[in-house]
Amino acid sequence: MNPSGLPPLASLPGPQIRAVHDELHGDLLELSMGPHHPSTHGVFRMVVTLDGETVVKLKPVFGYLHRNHEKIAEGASYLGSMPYTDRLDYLCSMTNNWSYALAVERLAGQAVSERAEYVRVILAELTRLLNHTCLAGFLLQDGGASGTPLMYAFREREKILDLFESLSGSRMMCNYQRFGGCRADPSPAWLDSARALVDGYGRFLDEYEALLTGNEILMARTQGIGRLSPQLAVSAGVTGPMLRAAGVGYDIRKVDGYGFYPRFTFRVPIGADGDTYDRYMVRILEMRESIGILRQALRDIPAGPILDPKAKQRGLRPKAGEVYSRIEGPKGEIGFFLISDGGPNPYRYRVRPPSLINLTILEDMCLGQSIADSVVILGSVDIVLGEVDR
Amino acid sequence: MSAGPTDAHLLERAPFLLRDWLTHALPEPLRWFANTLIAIAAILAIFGTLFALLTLVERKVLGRVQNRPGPNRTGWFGILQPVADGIKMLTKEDIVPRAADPLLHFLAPVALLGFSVLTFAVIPYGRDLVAVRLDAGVLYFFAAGSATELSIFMAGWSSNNKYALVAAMRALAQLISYELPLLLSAVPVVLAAGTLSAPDIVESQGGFTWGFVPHWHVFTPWGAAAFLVFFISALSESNRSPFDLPEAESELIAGHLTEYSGFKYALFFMAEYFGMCSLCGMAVTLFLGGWQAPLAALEFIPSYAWFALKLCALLLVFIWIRATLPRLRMDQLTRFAWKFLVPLALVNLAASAFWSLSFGWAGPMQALRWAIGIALAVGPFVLLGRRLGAGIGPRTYRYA
Amino acid sequence: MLGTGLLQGLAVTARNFLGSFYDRRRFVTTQYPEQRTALPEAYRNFPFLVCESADDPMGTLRCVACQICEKECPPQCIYIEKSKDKKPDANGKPQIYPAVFDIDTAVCMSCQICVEVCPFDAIKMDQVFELAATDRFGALLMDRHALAKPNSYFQSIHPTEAGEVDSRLLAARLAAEEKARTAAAAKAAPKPAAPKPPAAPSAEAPKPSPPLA
Amino acid sequence: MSAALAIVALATLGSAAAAMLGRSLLRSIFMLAVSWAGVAAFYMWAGAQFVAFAQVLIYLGAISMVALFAVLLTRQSRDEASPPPAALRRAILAVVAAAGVAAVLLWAVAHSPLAVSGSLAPATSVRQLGFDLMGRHAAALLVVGVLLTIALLGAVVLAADGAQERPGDEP
Repeated sequence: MNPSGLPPLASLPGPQIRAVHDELHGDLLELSMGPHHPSTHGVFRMVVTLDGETVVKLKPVFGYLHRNHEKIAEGASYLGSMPYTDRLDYLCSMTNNWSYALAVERLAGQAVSERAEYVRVILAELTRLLNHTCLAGFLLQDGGASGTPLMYAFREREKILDLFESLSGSRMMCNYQRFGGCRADPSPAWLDSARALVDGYGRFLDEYEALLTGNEILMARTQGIGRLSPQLAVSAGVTGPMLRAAGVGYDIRKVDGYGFYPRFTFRVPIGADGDTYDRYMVRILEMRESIGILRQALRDIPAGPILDPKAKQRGLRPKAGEVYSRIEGPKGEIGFFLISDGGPNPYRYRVRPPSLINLTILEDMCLGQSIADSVVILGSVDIVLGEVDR
Repeated sequence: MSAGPTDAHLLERAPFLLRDWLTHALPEPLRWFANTLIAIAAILAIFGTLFALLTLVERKVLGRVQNRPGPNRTGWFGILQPVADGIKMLTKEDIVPRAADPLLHFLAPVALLGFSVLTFAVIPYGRDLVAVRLDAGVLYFFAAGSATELSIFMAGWSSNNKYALVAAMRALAQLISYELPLLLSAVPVVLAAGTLSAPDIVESQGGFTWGFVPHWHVFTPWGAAAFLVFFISALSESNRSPFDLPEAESELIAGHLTEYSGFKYALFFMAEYFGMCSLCGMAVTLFLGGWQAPLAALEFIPSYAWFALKLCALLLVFIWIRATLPRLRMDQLTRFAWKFLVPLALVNLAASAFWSLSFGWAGPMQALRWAIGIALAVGPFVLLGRRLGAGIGPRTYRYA
Repeated sequence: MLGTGLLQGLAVTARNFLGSFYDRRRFVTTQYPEQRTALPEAYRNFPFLVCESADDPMGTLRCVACQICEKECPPQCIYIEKSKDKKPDANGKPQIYPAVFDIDTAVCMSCQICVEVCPFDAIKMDQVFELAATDRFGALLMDRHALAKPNSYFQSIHPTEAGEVDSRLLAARLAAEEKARTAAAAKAAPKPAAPKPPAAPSAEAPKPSPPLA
Repeated sequence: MSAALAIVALATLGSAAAAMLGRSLLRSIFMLAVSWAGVAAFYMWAGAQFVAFAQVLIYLGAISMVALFAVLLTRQSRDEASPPPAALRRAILAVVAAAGVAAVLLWAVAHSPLAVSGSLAPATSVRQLGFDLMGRHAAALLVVGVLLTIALLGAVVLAADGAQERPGDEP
């Protein structure tokens, strides 16, 4: 008996793991991809049943990154949960912050200063650029390109993160929005560097599309793969670029018109087939629209206070009531449902995670496709496990 | 081993002088044996260091393409990186899964490396600088190349891992379906050169027309098409970028290499790089005029230098393609081979037959000959390409 | 024709490969230990306690152990024990000081909420990120001696923010002294002008501006 | 040279025996491949390089693959590969049959007019071989080609049919 009290290895009966040959009786081979797998975007597991190369059954298993975010939020103050919202979709902390701040502002009935609304739109669109560029990079990484598109995407992402860092203090964990406005006022120098970045982004996108969009291998690997019908998308509650790629033109920036979006002119691209290529192209076109919004917002951002001075942050005790507010995050509709009982901490705190809800129909898209396709389809769904597991 | 060119200048005869200086004291039968040993040692040493450098150059080029420096911490420009990798591989524990088939698990890398090293024997590195002068050298090259498939399947099957099993199946299908276009694209060269022996093929590509256009096969219409097919098949035979399906990182982790670690893992990589070098060497020999100089004026540079230059150029293109292209799917890969490369190679066979039959045409007929040649090369490429990429194309999008 | 997209892609990678040798935009790596990128002024990492003078840090701590940051800190990584006695602070008023002030930097996620809620500007965000330690527990638990840093250091890392804080504190101190002077004058002069209504002095006494609530 | 020849002969026979006696079907195929390599070495020793390379290309490259696929697609289970003899009577019958086959083979080898002395390697070069194949034996070559193509098409049709009628056996 070795010190750890376990029986010595040699004494265990024969090979524990079932030899692969037995399973070959039936034609089906059960393969567990993840949670430790190079292309599952974090700790996500797909139990795939293969008939040769084609997927016969796919069971997504997640929960490995569950941190009990919502229960902790019930114990913490309203302000105390703000830094935790950065860790939901850790690629897009600014939009998570904004959605939470919007919910609390509606709950507590606080007004938001005009300059802060403009800054929030600018930061949300910058996050959309960052997220969609990374998506294209990850999609190609799953498709097998050895890192080149991903490195170009990260090069551009770093420029945007430098802007976030010089404004909020941290690249990814910004904790920047407050109830009634934003924490720090962007300096004119910051606005100029933001304008420079936005101007240069169009040229980067052209080079990126030259590398990817016309690439026959990418088109062969993604066109007609993982088709999503509009009816299934709507009934499954899919939102964001995946829904628009399936042909349903539903964009919360247009529907709700929150945060001065009606002041900016922009279009919402729609896909026709709803396959993986459409999901990729819709995101590329959305980036070009975001550049347009950013130019307009950066051109006519008004002066004025960044934070409404009367807005209460610390001991905020909103009156009893409940609110559900949502914004168009890069991955879809990210919403917060808060119930307040008048106390310093929320009675119920619920996050609507777009990644998780978009992920529920992964099996419908992967059935009948090959195992290599299921990896590319998972990549096109664009999930971040922080948001899926909360 | 031949006596070597007697008339050429010093640099050209340097390898032979060195060899003779080493073995002049030995009696006759022993000297032949010593010469062969020296040839083997030279090949292994040169291609061993080329393998080490290639791993470094690949990571540097990949880095530079991705706007980053690549390894530069070990040694001057990361020059000691291969040494560091080698030591790491040697000191890593060699784990053999308990349910694996120990004999086959051990034999797979050995067989793979053995067969891929065999192919170096017939490639002519310079004028009279070939290890074994076989008159069926090209056939020998492809025979040794085709035996590697067995060992990749052995590796995949014996490690008793599901990923490795799927990878072994893929490797079998891929290597067999790409061996056919590889051979078929080499046949026109044999038809044009009239011999299967590699040194004679290179000899037949000597000489220049109008003083500066060398007689390389790649500068003929059928030669260019055959070179393209050969190059794509070589990419696939050595499991390189668009076709690296057996060890597809994103879905099969490391494919048939999943259960290998330590020095066996390094052996697999050495075999892959040797395979890549030998296929590039054969491509240079068949199409790019082996050790022939591109310009008459540049004949003073020794022949083996030209071979090395062309080999490195082709290897860089291999790395460049790996840095850019995503991976094909299994059924697309086999469809691409059977419905695009094989018909293209067959039509190209007819084109090169026409080319060699119409050798006597002169004057205006020469232009007609070139026109027909180019038509026979480009026509099927466009037609088959359109049929292959039928459902695929750029799309336009409407806005809500 | 088949392959034009691939050639376009190859052209882009070739341009990047060549560009990386002469074009700064296509070679973005900074070799970290040798070259360092300039940290933006707003950059924040772990908090530190501000003390007025460098030579007697424990004596001149601004912190008055009001434990607001301890309550508000989301991951609860601050631990404070009040002192039994009082010591005069910058304005000369006797204040409680923290006998024990620990921050567990292994738990702290540098979210900067403690800086926001501190009414006395006693805790600010530092910019040091090279904090590798060999011991996972003891070395990362910073006590108040390790946390205290002089106001001059605060000036060096966050110049604009430090400027605002100092001007505000100065204004508050002047207001306090001026109020003390008027209060003393009011006490000294009530005999000759007793009937003057006492309301006047309180009206014009400037209320100390509420710190960032 | 005879020492090298002995080693190769031993390796060929040894691997052939291992192929027959081995328990695991897959391992016996690999041993068979080794024996084919031994036969190729014999051709090399006899000076017929073309046949040796053809042997490696065809047997080692293709036929071993076909054998692998055959085993993989039809294997029922691991232990049915070599069932032990059920009864003593079957064992005796097996030995008798084997002895008969061995006797016939040895008789044929003994009576065939082999050139006793190690004659010179046959002087047919690849070029001569080509002319013969295209000249005298062209008809035979075409017939063999057509035969193999039909066999290939038959296999594809069989495999394709197999796929449809296979019952949808959900596990």
